[in-house]
Order: sequence, then C-alpha cells, then structure tokens
Amino acid sequence: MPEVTLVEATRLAVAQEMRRDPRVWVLGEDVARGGLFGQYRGFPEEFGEARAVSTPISESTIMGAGLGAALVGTRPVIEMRIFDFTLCAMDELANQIAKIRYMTGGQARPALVVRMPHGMWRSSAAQHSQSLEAWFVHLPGVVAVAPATPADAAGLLVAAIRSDDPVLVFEAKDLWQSVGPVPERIEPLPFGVARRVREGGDLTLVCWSALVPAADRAAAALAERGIGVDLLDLRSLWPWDEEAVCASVSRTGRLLVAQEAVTAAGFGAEVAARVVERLGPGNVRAVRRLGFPRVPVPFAPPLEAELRVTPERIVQTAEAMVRG
Amino acid sequence: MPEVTLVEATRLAVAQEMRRDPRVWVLGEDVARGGLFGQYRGFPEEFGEARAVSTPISESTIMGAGLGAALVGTRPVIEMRIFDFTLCAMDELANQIAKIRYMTGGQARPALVVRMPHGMWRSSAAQHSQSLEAWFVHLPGVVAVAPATPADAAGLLVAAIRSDDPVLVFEAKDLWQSVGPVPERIEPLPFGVARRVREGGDLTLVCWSALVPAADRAAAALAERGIGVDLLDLRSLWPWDEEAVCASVSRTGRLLVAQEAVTAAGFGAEVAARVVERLGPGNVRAVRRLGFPRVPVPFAPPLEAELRVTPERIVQTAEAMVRG
Amino acid sequence: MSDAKAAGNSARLLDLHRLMRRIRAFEEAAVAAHGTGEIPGPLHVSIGQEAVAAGVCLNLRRDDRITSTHRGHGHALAKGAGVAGMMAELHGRAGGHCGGKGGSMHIADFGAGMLGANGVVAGGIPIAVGAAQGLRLLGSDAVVACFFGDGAVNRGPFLEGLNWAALYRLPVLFVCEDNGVAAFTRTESTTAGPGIAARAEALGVPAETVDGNYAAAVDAAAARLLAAVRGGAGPRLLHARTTRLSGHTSTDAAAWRSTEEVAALQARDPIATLEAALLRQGASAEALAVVHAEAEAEMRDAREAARAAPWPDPASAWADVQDTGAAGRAA
Amino acid sequence: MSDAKAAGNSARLLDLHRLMRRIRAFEEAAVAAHGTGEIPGPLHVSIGQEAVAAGVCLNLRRDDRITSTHRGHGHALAKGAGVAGMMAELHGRAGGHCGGKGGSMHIADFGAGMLGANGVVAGGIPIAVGAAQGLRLLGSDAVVACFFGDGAVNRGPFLEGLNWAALYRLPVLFVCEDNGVAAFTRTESTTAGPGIAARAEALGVPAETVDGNYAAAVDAAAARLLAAVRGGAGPRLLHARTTRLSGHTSTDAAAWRSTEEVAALQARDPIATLEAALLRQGASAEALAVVHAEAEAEMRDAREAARAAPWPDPASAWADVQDTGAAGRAA
Ligand SMILES: Cc1ncc(C[n+]2csc(CCOP(=O)(O)OP(=O)(O)O)c2C)c(N)n1
Ligand SMILES: Cc1ncc(C[n+]2csc(CCOP(=O)(O)OP(=O)(O)O)c2C)c(N)n1
Ligand SMILES: [Mg+2]
Ligand SMILES: [Mg+2]
Repeated sequence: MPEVTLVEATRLAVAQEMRRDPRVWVLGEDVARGGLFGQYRGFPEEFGEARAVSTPISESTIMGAGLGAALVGTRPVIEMRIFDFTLCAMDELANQIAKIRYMTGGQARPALVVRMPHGMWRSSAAQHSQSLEAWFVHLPGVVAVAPATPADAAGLLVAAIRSDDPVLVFEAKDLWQSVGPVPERIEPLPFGVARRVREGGDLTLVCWSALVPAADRAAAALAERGIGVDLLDLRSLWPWDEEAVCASVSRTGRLLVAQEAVTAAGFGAEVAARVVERLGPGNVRAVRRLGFPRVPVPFAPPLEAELRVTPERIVQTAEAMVRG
Repeated sequence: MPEVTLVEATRLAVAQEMRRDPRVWVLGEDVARGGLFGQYRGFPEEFGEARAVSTPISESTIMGAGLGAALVGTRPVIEMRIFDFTLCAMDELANQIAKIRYMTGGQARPALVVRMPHGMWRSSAAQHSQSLEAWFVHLPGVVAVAPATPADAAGLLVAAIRSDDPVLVFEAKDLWQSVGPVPERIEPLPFGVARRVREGGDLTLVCWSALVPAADRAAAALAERGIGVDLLDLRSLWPWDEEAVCASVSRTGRLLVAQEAVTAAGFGAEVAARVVERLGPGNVRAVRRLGFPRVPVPFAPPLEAELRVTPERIVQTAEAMVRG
Repeated sequence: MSDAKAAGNSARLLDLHRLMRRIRAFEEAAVAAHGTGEIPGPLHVSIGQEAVAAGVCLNLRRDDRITSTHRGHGHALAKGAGVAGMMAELHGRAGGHCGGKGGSMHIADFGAGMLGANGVVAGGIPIAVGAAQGLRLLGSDAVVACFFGDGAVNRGPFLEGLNWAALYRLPVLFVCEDNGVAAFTRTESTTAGPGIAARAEALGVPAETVDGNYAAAVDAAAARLLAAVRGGAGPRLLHARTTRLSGHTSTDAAAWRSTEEVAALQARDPIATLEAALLRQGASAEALAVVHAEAEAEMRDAREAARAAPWPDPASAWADVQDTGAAGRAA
Repeated sequence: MSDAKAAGNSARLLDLHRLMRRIRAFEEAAVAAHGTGEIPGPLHVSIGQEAVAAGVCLNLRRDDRITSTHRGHGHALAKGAGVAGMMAELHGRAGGHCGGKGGSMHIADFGAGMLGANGVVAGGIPIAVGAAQGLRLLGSDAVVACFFGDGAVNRGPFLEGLNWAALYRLPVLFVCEDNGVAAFTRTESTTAGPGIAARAEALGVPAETVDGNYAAAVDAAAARLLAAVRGGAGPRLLHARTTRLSGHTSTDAAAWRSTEEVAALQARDPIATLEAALLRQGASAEALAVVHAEAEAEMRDAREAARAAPWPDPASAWADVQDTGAAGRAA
C-alpha cells in the first residue's frame, strides 16, 4: 500500500468519491487554489468550478447552502477551513442541518459532510486552536468522527460521503503531515468502531484525534515500566464504541481518557460517566480524565506547553492510577 | 417578602441595578415593548431609549455590540430573546467574548450579562426548545448560571450584573410564571453555591433550571416510599458546587443527575465523572443520569412526553438505584 | 405574463382569488383551533398577506422549490402542499406532513417542493441559494423562491445569500414580504438606508417593488421576474409591501397599533381588494361567495379530520433523527 | 483638514512618511524574525497598505478607539500602541502587550485605544459599533475607527454592523482596506454588485472611495469623514483601494500572481509614492533616508529587545481567564 500523508489521504478519498458519484461536490474558501492545506489540490482542474466551488468568506452561507443543496439531492462536502470559523455558521449547523430531518418527519435527508480542521497547531492562539467536538456529541442529528491516521481519515471520509446523515469530520491540523498506508481503493470505514492501538491489561487509555500519537508514546513508555495499557483510538465520537471501551475497562478495571479538548464537560466526561453507569462503580477501580484546563489556548509556546496534555502527563497519571 | 413571578423577579433585579449603576443598560429585540416576556416592562419609560435599546433582528451584532460596549466600560445586559437564537451569535460569544480577556493578557474586562430564555415551553418544537448549557461549561472564559426560583433568579442576575466576568444566564421559560418570595432589596447571590432543596440519606439527586420542580415532586414521592433524597439545585453550572455534591454523595453513596438537556455529553456527564474521580469509584455505590434522549425536541405533546424527564421517571430510576 | 394580461385575464384573477380564499380560510380555521387549544405551540398567520404567496406561487412549477418562514402556511398551501397534512401537522396529529414533529413553524411538504417553514428569521435564505446551486448541478431547470420578512433584511444571511446568488447567477427569486413590522417592532425603526430593493441592488440582485396587496400586480411582477430567473439571468428580488392584519402570533392582539392604523390596514385587505376588482370586471357576487363558502368548507373538513385524527404513535418520537447512532428507547 | 491643505502641508506629509516607514520597518523586522522561527504562529503583514493605517490614525485622538484585523500591526502602531510591547508580543515573550497570550492575530493595546486585532474576518465590526454605542452612553465624544478587509464585506456582520451604526447614528468610521484579495482568492470573484461603497450607502452609511496608496488622499478623506462622524452626523465608510505587496501570510509567496502583476503592484508602493511626492516638494533624499534609517534602527532595537526578553512565566498561562470559576493549577 502506498504511504501518504493524512492530508493527501483525505484528498484521495474525496476525489475517489467525486469520480464515483457526480452528485458529490465541494464548497469552501480558496478551494480553487486547492484549499488551505492542499486537501483539494487539482479539484477545479479535474472536476470543474461547478463541483469545486470557491466561495466568498460567508461561513453561514457555505454551511446553509450546503444544506440546501443536499435537500435537492446533491451530496456536498462543506469545507470550514478551520474549525473555529464553524462558530460563524452555528445556526445553519445546529438549528438547521441537525434538526431538519426530524422537524420534517423524515422528509429531509441532509446527506452532507462538514470538514473542520481543528485543534492546536503551530501557535495559532485562542481563535484558531479549539477542540469543541464534545458540543456535537451533545447535538442530536449528526454523526461526529475524529480520525488520527491517514487510513482512518480516508475510510471515514468515504463513509461520511456515502452516508445519508450529516457527518461532521474533525480533522487534526497537527496530524495533516503524519504518514501512513492508504489502499489504492479506499473502502468506507464503519462509524462507531474503535481501533485498538495496543493491548494491555492494567489500564484502559481512551483517546482520539491529535492525542492518539501522544497517547501511543505514553503507552510505550508505560510498557517499559511494566504497565500494560489497552490503548483505544475511538475514531468516531458519535456513535462511539461503548462496547469496546466497556469490555476493556471490565478487564483492566481502570479508565483514563486523554483529550486535547478542555476537560470540563468534554467528551471524556461522557466516556467516563457512561462506563461507570454501565459497569457500575463497584466494578471499576479508577477513573481519570486528562485534558486542557478550562483556559483558552495561549499563543506563546511555553504557555501552551504549560497547559496541554503531554505523553509525560499521561504516564504520570497512569502510573498513579495503577500503583497509587 | 413580596411574592412575585420569576419573570417579574428578573425585571426587578435588572431595574434595581440600572438605578444603582448608570453604566448598566439593556439591548435586545422588542425591548421597547418590554421584551418578549415582559421582563423589561417599563424600562424605556424609566431609563430611556439609550439604556433600553430595542434592536434590529441582528443577533450577531446584539452580542458583538454588547462586547464592544463592555470594552469601553459600560455593563450591558444582552437579551437573546430565546436561547436558540444565540446560535446566530456564536462567533461573538465563543470566539470573542469568552476569549478576549485572555487573548489580550487581561487588558479586556468584558463585564456583561447574556440572558438566554431556554428549554421546552408550550410545544415550541426543535428550534425554540434547546437546553445547551453544557456547551458553555466547556467554554473557558464565561460563568454560567441556571436558576430555578424567583429569589435565585433575582440574586444571580444582580451578581451577574456586578461581576466583571461575562455571565451567561440560562432562564427556564417554563418557570417564568412560578411564584416565590423576593426581598425588596435584592442582594447578589454568590456563584457556585448549590441550594439544598431537601435533605435525605439514601440518594443524592442533582438538578438545575426547569427540572428542579420535577425533581422536587419526585423527591416528595420517594420520601413517601421511605427513600430519603438529598436534593441539590446547583443554580450555577460554572462554577458549580462540587463540594456540596461530593459531600452529599459521600454520605448517600448514590448519585442521580436529572437534566432537561440531552444526556449524551450533557452537563450531567461532567457531574458524574467529577464525582467519581474525586470520591473514587470504590466510594460510590450507584451513578445514573437522566436526560432527554439524543433526539431533537418534537412538536406534538405526546411525542414530547415520550422523551422528556418526568417525576415518574426520576422516581423509577431512584428506586431502582436504592433497591436494586 | 404581462401586467395587462394579468390584470385583464379574469380566469387568472379567479385562480388567485380561490387560492387566497383558501389560505385565509385555512388560517382562520387554524386560529380557531388554536383558540380552543386544539392546536398547540405558537401560531403565526399571514392573514392580509395572501396575495404575495398566491401571486408568486401560481407562477411556480411543482418541481420548483420554495423556502419559507415562521409565517409559512400561505406559502405552503400556494405551492401545493396537501391541506389535510398541513392541518394535521398544526394539530400535532398523525397524518401531519411532519408526523407531528414540526408543527406550524416547521411545516414542510417536499413532494410539493416546499422545503420548509423556518423558526429562525432569515434561516431559509442560505438554504434557498444552496438548493438553487444543487438544482443547477443536477441539470434541472427548476428555480427556487425564497420567502422572508422585512425583519430578515437586518440579519447577516440576507447579505451573504444575495451576494452568493448573484455571484453564481443562481435561479432564485427572493421574495421579501414587507408588512412593516417584525414581531412588536416597526421595521422602519430597525432598518437604515434607502430600502430593501436598494439593498438587493447593492448586492447585485435586481429588485422590483410592488404593492403586495394587489394580487394581479404581484402575479405580474413574479411572472416577469421568474421568467428572467428561469432564463438564466440570475437572481431577482421581489419587494412586496403588504399588511399583517393579525398580531405577531394568533394570541398577540398587537394592542400597540391604534384603531385608526388597524382600520387603515383592514382597508387594504388583499382579498376584499381583489373581489372589488373582480366585481368591477363583471364577476358575480354569488360566484365569489361560492368560492368563499367552498374554501371555508374545505378547511372546516380539514380541521374536523385533524381533530379526529389520532395522536402520533409515541414510539415515532424516536425515529427520523439519523441513520447511524440513533438514540435507543430509554432503558 | 482639506485636500489642498493635506497635500500642501509637507510637515503633515513628513509625519505620514515617518509613520509609514516605521510600520514598514516593524513588519520587515517581524518577517525576518518569523523566518528565523523567533516569531511563532501565523504572521500577516500589511506591507503596501501602510498609507491607510497612517492616514486614518493620524486623524484620531488617543482616546478614540480602533478595532483591527488579522493584518493589524500597522493599525496598532499608527494608533500609538507601544512598539516594544508589540514586538515582544509577536515573539510571545514577557513584556508583550498581551503577555504572550495573543500574538500577532490578537495584538491589542487598550491604553492606546487599540481594542484588538481579530482572528475572525469581520469580527471587529460588531465590537466597533458597540464600542461607539458605549462611548456615547458614557457621554464621551470619542469616536471609533473600524478596519476590515475587502473579504469581510461578504460576511453577515458587515450588513448588521453598518445598519446598526446608521440606525443609532453612531460615531464610527468604517475603513475597508480593499487590496483586491482575500487570502488566495481575488475578491472580484467573490463580491457581487456595484461595489463596497454602494453596499455601505444601501445600508445608510455614506461612503467615499480613495486611492489608499496615496497617504495624503487617505489623510484628507479620513479627516473629512471623521469630522462628520465626530460632529454627530453618524457613521461613514472609507473605501481605500490598496495593495497587498506580500503574500497572505509571511510564508505565502502568492505564487499565483504573475511577475507583471507583482511589478504593477510594486509600482504603487505607497511609501515610494509618498517619497516621490516629498522630493517633488523639495524634501531632501538625505532627510528621507535618515527617517528610513531611524525607523529601521528603532525596529532593530525592538527586535533585539524582544529576542532578549524572557519567556512569560509558565504559571501566567493560568491567569486572565475569568474572576469566578478560574481553572486551578492541574493537580
Ligand atoms: C434569528 C431570530 N431572531 C429572532 C426571532 C424571533 N422572531 C420570530 S418572528 C420575528 C419577527 C420577524 O419579522 P419579519 O421577518 O418581518 O417577519 P413577519 O413576522 O413580519 O412575517 C422574530 C423577531 C427568530 N425567530 N429568529
Ligand atoms: C470568519 C473567517 N473566515 C475565514 C478566515 C480565514 N482568513 C483569514 S484572513 C482571510 C482573508 C481575509 O481577506 P480580507 O478581509 O480582504 O483581508 P486581507 O487579508 O486582504 O487584509 C481569511 C479567509 C477567518 N480568519 N475568519
Ligand atoms: Mg415583517
Ligand atoms: Mg483583502
């Protein structure tokens, strides 16, 4: 299998689907130049300006027009450029896209994809670094995924484009350049299935998106210290793989959730609460969440470093949970 | 103490503060007619149109102008009419208001209040019934309160207006007409202090906003069946009264969170996760959350009834937790 | 069709009249049912604005689409949405177009090209331009009519959507129903500048202003503008001055309006205006009365049927959320 | 002041020249520091647009306020923000105006009336109108200048903010820096209609278009418009046509622009243009060279100081969030 970067994997996935289905198209800013990250390189040339639409800086309408186009039977891929700008289109996303199928009693089928490059990347500061995926787990009517490898990003994008649900894709800017194998023919990856990154018996470590590599490094370090980590990359946040997580925790007895997002009311809270509800507190020995403190993302590298979750912090916390 | 409705209590609180401090003013739609719910009745007459500003239907600017006015030293009360329209102003609220103090290294002090009547009320359907308070617990830079009684609503509004933080006030439309005592002179109520509604030793029931009366009815029914409920109305969601909740659960051993909002990634997940983290799963016997399923709010009363949290459901769940 | 033809063609005027009578009768029945509590939730009626919905939608094909507002019964009915399904939906009963999940503010009939009322002011604008873009992509020559009120022109999506439609020369007819009020506020007190048509022109959308209470004038203007839109000339805006004879909601008395003002508005009633014109053109009062009676009978029956319909199956509350990750029945 | 006076008054031109040279030197130093990695994060420079910032801000009082954009160094410097604090902030060092928490995209100096750059296109517009409304409420006669780019006129807040300012006759000067591009896209391909000034007029905001690369013209227009704004005439918009000589960010080569196009843009360099005018008016090349050298020295020193400054205390990352419910140090 060819090795490609994550951003290239997403380019291949969307291009494959646009070749397969003429109803699939892309709209967003600077798409005519291949998108901010090159994820649409060559699209205007191959698919024409009617299917690779470069838009004004009009996030509300990029999102809302995507919905309208889906309502008449096309399958738009809505590019938000940077997640944080999605906040300029929240009525369209949360009040309209997420609810229209229900409000119309199933008449509407908003088969669309919203791509939102998110998270911390190159000291971009508070308005270009947010990870608010938890908001959309709390929002009925949408599917939410947050892949961490080129293969998963490609497979989930293909699944998203073929799905009749609105699918929100959280893409870690910090992982764009990570490299991995991607098949020539990209198959859809089912939603809601976690990926076991490592197997271990002492502690279940749950993560997703940009934190997966950090968690993997931490798990390796813990292995050297004789602590076996069962590392799960959720990949999908809604639906999420409750079965896999609960099965793992019922073996290890310990749950640690590591997230780039703010801990307070983050998705890690849902994972922790659900696992305790399902297994019963009596069957769990320790539960901890790691995440960003309830602080906006600062600009200066040493300030960012002071607040972010690192492999070291994961190791510390995991050790305390197992030994303490 | 005079008995007044909750909506009147808020009117008295804001009027008191506007008399006290000329920098306090209100902006929102239909304020010239006293606001959608009469919460500003008489304001244009008493305070003039410059301090009771009736605005265009421009939520982004209602929110953003409130911020700008706060940056020069006034203390605006921003009226959103119905919570759901706040989604038309999320950039201004989440990217600007919540972050500007931090991004400017403390130069900015956005001393403002955002009032957001929320939740289900009179079959208003999916776009006028949401309870998304959990989103703002997850958002650094804001205080969030959700009172359930006239006295608490008045006291928290006074505290909000006097605070130098942006304070988000979630006001349950369904409780506007509930009546209770409010002092002639309204004192600020400290943020982050829960109210014990009933004392009991078998189970800790945590709730806020519109669910408080339902939880109280449930607790009464449970008392008759010999189950003692320690009922806490959080009142503030950020900061929230971790101490009170943990102290209660360490006595009762059982935590039930009841919320009107969707359970998945709702604020109840934060409460449950935090309590288990702090007390340790070994010191908790049962944890459960009740909330709306991950479904938009339907219009028809029987459909709403099928999905919403009721006293009966709280009783059932609590009994199962205590007896099961 | 040309003004002359529209004005002269009384068959056309009779079609407009019947349609407007049906809209009026539908909403009067709905107000009555809301008064008795049979219709729950907020109810925004378009009594006094029927000529706009009728004049525009009579110029649309079934495969054309519309987006509507919180005040959308007239638009839906004029576009051909089923009356029984609409009335049942307002009542929250089984058989409603949205299975009782939407109600008045979310009435929709995709089969008739009615893509939905909207609970958010200006919420339909981005949807309409996207629908037009999608239709073009699919090679369809259908067009989209996008209804919104004069309060909506102060929300961002108005600028974004019109600029967008003009930029891509999309087949959209924007229809601003200017009744002079937004809820409890006069829009003259919230809207700066030379006016709605001028705003549209500044965004590259040619606009025309008509008296929206003259059905023939609306019909003629809509026909003209839609011909241009369908011909590929790009978007157009129809600014229709009209009258909200009711309060904001069916329970709002709009008591802040003086009796003189209300009388002046009543004098502009588009149905009375059209009936006067028809009588002048030789139509018989009896014939018009028959249309009126038929409309009321139709809506009385619809109301009876809705009232008699069962509630939706509670279990249906769990359906229509999403295919993947749908919520399960509570344990 | 009048055109004639502005053009004629070479003391004024020299002030403009010195300020523009300082802005240019600041940003050239910043680009160099970004190239070496000493300045982290994205860096958007306004090289080629200095005449707009200078021409507008020289007409502002210290207690007037401005809101800025992602390309805000020039606005900040022209408004009187401290250079050392700006350079330190770009470097993320202690002593930065924002304590290293903001960086280039969030540079602010409230003491100088600079209410902040903004990472969101059009994000400053609602803030500016609210600041003006607040100032009036406080009885101040200060005004607000609101800078934004030509890409911002396609976002909703442009319509909402201008309508709002016109409605309440707020003391705001909207300044659109029209450099013809938005990131990697020509704005002519994203903006429909007769133009930015026409959009403003349609929203009730009188507008004037100037060549934004002629400092004297900007100065004169700004003086005129600000006199009206300060006099209570309500908001005005200045549409300044200018040139982005750099790429979108300091690491973007804007390779899609032809060498001819770049040469044509370079030929409009506002500093070269102004220096030519000054020489025609008898200023000496030496004197201009001294100003240039002084500006570069000032910014070299600022860069040295920033480079030498310590990083902010990591513990400070926890401060400045909120008074109540601030996050505690992680356990
Ligand atoms: C974004 C948003 N803000 C506020 C409201 C509350 N609201 C519902 S209808 C209405 C008035 C709308 O006026 P207009 O657009 O003129 O339509 P009309 O009611 O006159 O038909 C308002 C303010 C809303 N539904 N959506
Ligand atoms: C709402 C929003 N959408 C997109 C972006 C990404 N972005 C940053 S600057 C820029 C171009 C802005 O163009 P313009 O307003 O003309 O300012 P200029 O860069 O030309 O000075 C874009 C699209 C953003 N910051 N905010
Ligand atoms: Mg209106
Ligand atoms: Mg530009």
